[in-house]
Amino acid sequence: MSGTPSNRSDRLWMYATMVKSRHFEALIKPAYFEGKTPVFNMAKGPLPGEMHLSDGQEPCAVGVCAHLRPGDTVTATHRPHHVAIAKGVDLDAMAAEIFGKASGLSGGRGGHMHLFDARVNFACSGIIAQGLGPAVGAALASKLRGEDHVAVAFLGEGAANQGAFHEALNLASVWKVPAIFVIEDNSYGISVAKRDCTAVERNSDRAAAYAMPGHFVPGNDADAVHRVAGEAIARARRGEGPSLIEIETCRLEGHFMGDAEGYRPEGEVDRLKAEDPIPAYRARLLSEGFEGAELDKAECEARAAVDAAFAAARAAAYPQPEEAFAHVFA
Amino acid sequence: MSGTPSNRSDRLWMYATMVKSRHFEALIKPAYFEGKTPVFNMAKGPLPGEMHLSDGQEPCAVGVCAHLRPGDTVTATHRPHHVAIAKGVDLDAMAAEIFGKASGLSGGRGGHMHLFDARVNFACSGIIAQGLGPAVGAALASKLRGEDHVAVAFLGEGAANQGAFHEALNLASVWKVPAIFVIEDNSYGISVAKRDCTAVERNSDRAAAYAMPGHFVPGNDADAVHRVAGEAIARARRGEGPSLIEIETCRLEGHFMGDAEGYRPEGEVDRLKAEDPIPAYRARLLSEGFEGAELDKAECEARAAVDAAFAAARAAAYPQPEEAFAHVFA
Amino acid sequence: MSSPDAPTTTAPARRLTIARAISEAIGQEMERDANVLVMGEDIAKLGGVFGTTTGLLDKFGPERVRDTPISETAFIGAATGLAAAGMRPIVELMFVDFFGVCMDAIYNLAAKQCYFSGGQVTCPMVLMTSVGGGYGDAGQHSQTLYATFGHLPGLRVVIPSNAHDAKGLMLAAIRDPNPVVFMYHKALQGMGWLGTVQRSITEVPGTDYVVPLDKAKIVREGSDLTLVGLGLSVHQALDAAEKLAGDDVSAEVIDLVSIAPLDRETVRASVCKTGRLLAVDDDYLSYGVGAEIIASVCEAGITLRSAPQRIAFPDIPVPFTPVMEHFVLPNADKIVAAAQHMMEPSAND
Amino acid sequence: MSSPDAPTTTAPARRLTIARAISEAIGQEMERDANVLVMGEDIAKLGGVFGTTTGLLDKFGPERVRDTPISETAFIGAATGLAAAGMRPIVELMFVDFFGVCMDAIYNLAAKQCYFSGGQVTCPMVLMTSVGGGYGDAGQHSQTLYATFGHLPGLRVVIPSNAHDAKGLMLAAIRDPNPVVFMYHKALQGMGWLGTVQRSITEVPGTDYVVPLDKAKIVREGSDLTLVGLGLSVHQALDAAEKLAGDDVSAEVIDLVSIAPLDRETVRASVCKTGRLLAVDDDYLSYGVGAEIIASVCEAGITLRSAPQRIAFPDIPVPFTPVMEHFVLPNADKIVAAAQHMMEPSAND
Ligand SMILES: Cc1ncc(C[n+]2csc(CCOP(=O)(O)OP(=O)(O)O)c2C)c(N)n1
Ligand SMILES: Cc1ncc(C[n+]2csc(CCOP(=O)(O)OP(=O)(O)O)c2C)c(N)n1
Ligand SMILES: [Mg+2]
Ligand SMILES: [Mg+2]
Repeated sequence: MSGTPSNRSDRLWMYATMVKSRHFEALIKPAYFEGKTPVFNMAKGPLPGEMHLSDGQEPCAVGVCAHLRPGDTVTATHRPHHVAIAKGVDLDAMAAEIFGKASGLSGGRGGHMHLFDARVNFACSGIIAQGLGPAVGAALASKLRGEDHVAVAFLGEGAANQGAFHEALNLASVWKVPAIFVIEDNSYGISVAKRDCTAVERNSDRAAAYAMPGHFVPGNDADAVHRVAGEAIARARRGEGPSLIEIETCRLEGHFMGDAEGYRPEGEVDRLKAEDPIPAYRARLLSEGFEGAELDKAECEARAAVDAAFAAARAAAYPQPEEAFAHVFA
Repeated sequence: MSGTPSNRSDRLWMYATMVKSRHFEALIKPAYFEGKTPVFNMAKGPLPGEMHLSDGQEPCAVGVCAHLRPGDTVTATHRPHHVAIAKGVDLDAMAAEIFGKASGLSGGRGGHMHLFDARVNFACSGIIAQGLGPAVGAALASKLRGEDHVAVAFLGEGAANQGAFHEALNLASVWKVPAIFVIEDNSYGISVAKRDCTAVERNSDRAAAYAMPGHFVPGNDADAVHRVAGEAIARARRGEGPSLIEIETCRLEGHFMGDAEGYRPEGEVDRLKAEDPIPAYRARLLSEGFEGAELDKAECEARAAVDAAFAAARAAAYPQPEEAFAHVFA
Repeated sequence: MSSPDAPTTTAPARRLTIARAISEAIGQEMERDANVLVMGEDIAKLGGVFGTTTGLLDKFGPERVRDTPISETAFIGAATGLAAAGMRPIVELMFVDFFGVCMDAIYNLAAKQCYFSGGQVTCPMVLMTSVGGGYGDAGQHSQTLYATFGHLPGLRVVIPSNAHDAKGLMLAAIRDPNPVVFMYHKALQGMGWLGTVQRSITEVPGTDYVVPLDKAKIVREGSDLTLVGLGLSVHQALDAAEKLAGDDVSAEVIDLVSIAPLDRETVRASVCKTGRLLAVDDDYLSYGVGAEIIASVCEAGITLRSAPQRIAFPDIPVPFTPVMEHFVLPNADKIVAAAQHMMEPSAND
Repeated sequence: MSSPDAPTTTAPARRLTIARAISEAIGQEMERDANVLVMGEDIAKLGGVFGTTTGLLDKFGPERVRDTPISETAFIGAATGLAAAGMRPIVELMFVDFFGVCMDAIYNLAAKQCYFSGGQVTCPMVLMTSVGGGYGDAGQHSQTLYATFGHLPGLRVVIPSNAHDAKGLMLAAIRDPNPVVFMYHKALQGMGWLGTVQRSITEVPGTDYVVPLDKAKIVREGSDLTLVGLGLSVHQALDAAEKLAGDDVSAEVIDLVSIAPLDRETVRASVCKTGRLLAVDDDYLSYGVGAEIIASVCEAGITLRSAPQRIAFPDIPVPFTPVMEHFVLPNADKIVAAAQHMMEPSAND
């Protein structure tokens, strides 16, 4: 997460962070179903409400966030865990927030779709494409202050058909602010396939409509994302304006937990799982000279941090109910 | 206004219709200032409220509408007169509506920004880019019914930065409906110059973001518009999907009447008036073999129709005040 | 009030969820009227996130059952264009919370098309949308926003409290020549993955019938106090009335069914009889449904035996954590407590 | 309540329009606080369609005074990002009627940023917007939508009735750490091209001062009847009170100033004294401001001498033609008639 990292340390960090994110969600899965038996009811258990997992999309988060500093802003989506973790959101407070505890990032007011960590300028939201305008604003603040912070807005490929996408990209370009728009193309918006709702094959081609560079990153590959995002972010830091990146990725789970996924062609998930980017990345790192032991160590630390965060979150106290009335206004 | 007109009759019609529209607005001008003396107050006089004139933009309206039939739909903007007239909206009822009379298209409920004539499927509205979605819907209705009606949405170049533009064009393309989006680029959205708010030079280039043909028509030239629109509309009628057209035009008046136009570079209006498309078109027609007498006759008839409409509108009765409560619901 | 040209069906009444009732109504009307079509996010292949369109794609095909891009402004705008052209579109806004991205198409376009055109162009469309919280979905997926929609002219706004009404209201809504906002409450919807108030699952005739879009219903008679609710709060009021009966308080319960138009007469007549009014809803309190109910009664000069009261969601965003959310949500106990307070002699003027 | 670090200025009070008062407030605050910037359509070169930013571009340059594309969602969203980053953006939504294209950024983003973040991230922004009709601008340019904004939590909503308050409220709004919706009424704005109620043009100190964002004002004392208004309707109520005085009816007039928070105490205290309540506003009637005022008084159990009444814009789109528009708009005569009716012995319980 440093500004000009050596590629080796970034790669190790990316691997460990992908593992951390995956492990975070691995712990969410059973916890989410706790208390929802015998009849599944989203309202029940320690993790009520919708739960959107990012399994499979970790390369997008780490490839981009490897270039970011705490002073850079990230706005993420309803599917935020991997990005939040990669951006350095406090893991303990994040887990606690998702469990609705007083020690959560927002004292339990926001939950999984509204993770905010001001320390690292991270926010996310549940409305499609809502984070794009705020990213333009954060980028403008940086520019007006003569800083070299950038702002990155993550969005899904489905969100690229929302009006806010158009407006924000145009505005970012007209004002030449250091914003980067990162589309995680996981092929689906809930059940609707990209090809059934998007007029173009690649949203990166839409960058031309805003006179900004558009990059397509195939292969769900952290290194490829790292390269492309690095260029776009460096360009933004130099004051040369915004970029659009579309990353080919995949969602290994349902849209939210409990999704029956009937809209998927048969065998799709199996195929996707066979191409899981995390083991593939481990294999590549090993083949390119990393030691198994160092990967194991990084992996182990990552898991341990997550385990600790979950244990603490579970043990933490719920807020007082009356706390509902706090922080409506500053 | 026939389906496959001879070019000669279309050109005569386009000329006469441009004259009609210009004359319509020529009569509006003094009427608008009536009763607003000695101190100008928009609320007063026979024509209260905002008044957006289209002087200079007539080629856009006639070049497109020459290809349209009553069954085709047009949605226009806050600057609707030229398009309404070209689409064949009832001139008497339109004038009466603008004067707020009972015999107006909507009995005085809508006024200048809300002209509706169901007979020819014309509507307009005061919200930027609001007509685009409805045009997609009208086009879809035509497609579902196996008809060859098209729908044309007019918008300003400023409107092309509104989210609704993006959503509607994408939807039209995904559903391959017979919709044509026509941007009248008059260089300004109120006081804001296109170059100060639009990331690309030509909005027609944005068509690529929706995998549809994009056409740029320079020169504020009715014949050129006629040619390009003819292709796009014929394509749509054949079921080959939507198109985007941007027409270079100019606004000879202020954004609305009373606009001090301090945002214009000095001499701009004079320059634009020197290139007024109507006299230029007349000159071309004459040079290409039209008789002065036939142009005069068409012009004369056009003016007479407008004069009659205005006279009738002025003489018409106001609605009963209680009529305000009618037609909220069907 | 069943339609004359309805297909004669002898399908018996079955117990259905509101979700099933809605999808049945839409399907029956699509069979009857070729102009009806459905559009929205995840309404085709998935059958609607809240089950409102289950089975329709298979039956009617992708031309009439259309998944849309995540482009609410465009597809709701398109619905007004379809409606203007004589079609009868039903569009789904997945959560009412998303109204902010597309309200212009709803309130400035659909709602005013008839008026602006002086009646030339109507707008027969249904906008169906899910409302309500209580399941930990936080502040952008748990709102009801009843008053937001009720406040803006040109829209009819209905909220079914049970499956029988849901079907009849949906059939009425599709046939109405005006835009109808059809709000279904997630706590009543009967989805497998969400708890459901069992009383909302009712016998639903297989036949064609309509429930009027503009009439409130007295769902329990009483003499001491009128409880006014809609959607979920009708059930909370019924539960409260049951408990109050144990204390010898006889509560009348009104299901508003519609908030636009608001059936003020039914409410006023009831309060004339009982002399006490407690309005309950789960929308935000200020400028909300309860205020309108209280004002409608008080401006009519009805003599009250105690000050009218309201229970609503407080003026705060919906918090995620259940300990907070359930603390602030209306429920039967809060209704009972407020009602008992209103029955105390000191509460009476 | 002037700010300690305000530049000491000895500028005397002058009579200003609300437009001038607003632009002066913004300019002074931009001088005082480098974090303040203004964005919106036509607010730079043109100085704001309603004069709210006149002269600011020349003084502060294009970095801090930004014309935007017609992209309300993007620039209001950007304002929340700027605010989160510690800037103090002021954005203009040219007409409140346009809220439908950008309400998500306002009510789901700006209004909830503080809450969702548990107070970590504030949202110090001002959204200023013009409201009101009466000048023939028809149904998409004449609405007020007060209750629409008042209903949704997380926003402060103020409406000045005169230039003095406009300046003080704007200074308070910019300094407030929360999103403030600042609604200015076109009939009070003092634009050269629109008629203006002269009473809204007042002495305005050149100095730095704030008017509290949460306090209603009694602008005329009286004993028989309380007239509650905001923005334009304050002036109509004052005109009505003057006429009523001629009939020996002593009307107290309250200027709400803010509808969120709503200063219920001031209203209740007045009605306790007068025993009669007539609420007046020019927003749509149902689920409107008047309903909230009436409910707030009645639920408090205040003894009334006649049924509380409200005058508002009826539940119809705003018609274009003046004969219709002026027929349905509230005005002083309607207030007088309603007040007189309330004073009749038969109106009293
Ligand atoms: C404005 C809005 N419309 C609809 C939704 C409902 N919704 C939530 S996630 C989603 C799909 C998003 O797809 P995509 O952008 O591709 O992101 P992904 O879920 O694939 O990560 C939809 C439609 C929403 N939250 N906001
Ligand atoms: C959503 C919305 N935002 C802003 C406005 C105010 N407005 C009316 S016309 C206009 C400029 C439109 O520019 P353009 O689209 O180029 O059309 P033109 O006026 O040049 O014909 C603006 C900003 C509006 N009516 N609707
Ligand atoms: Mg996706
Ligand atoms: Mg323009």
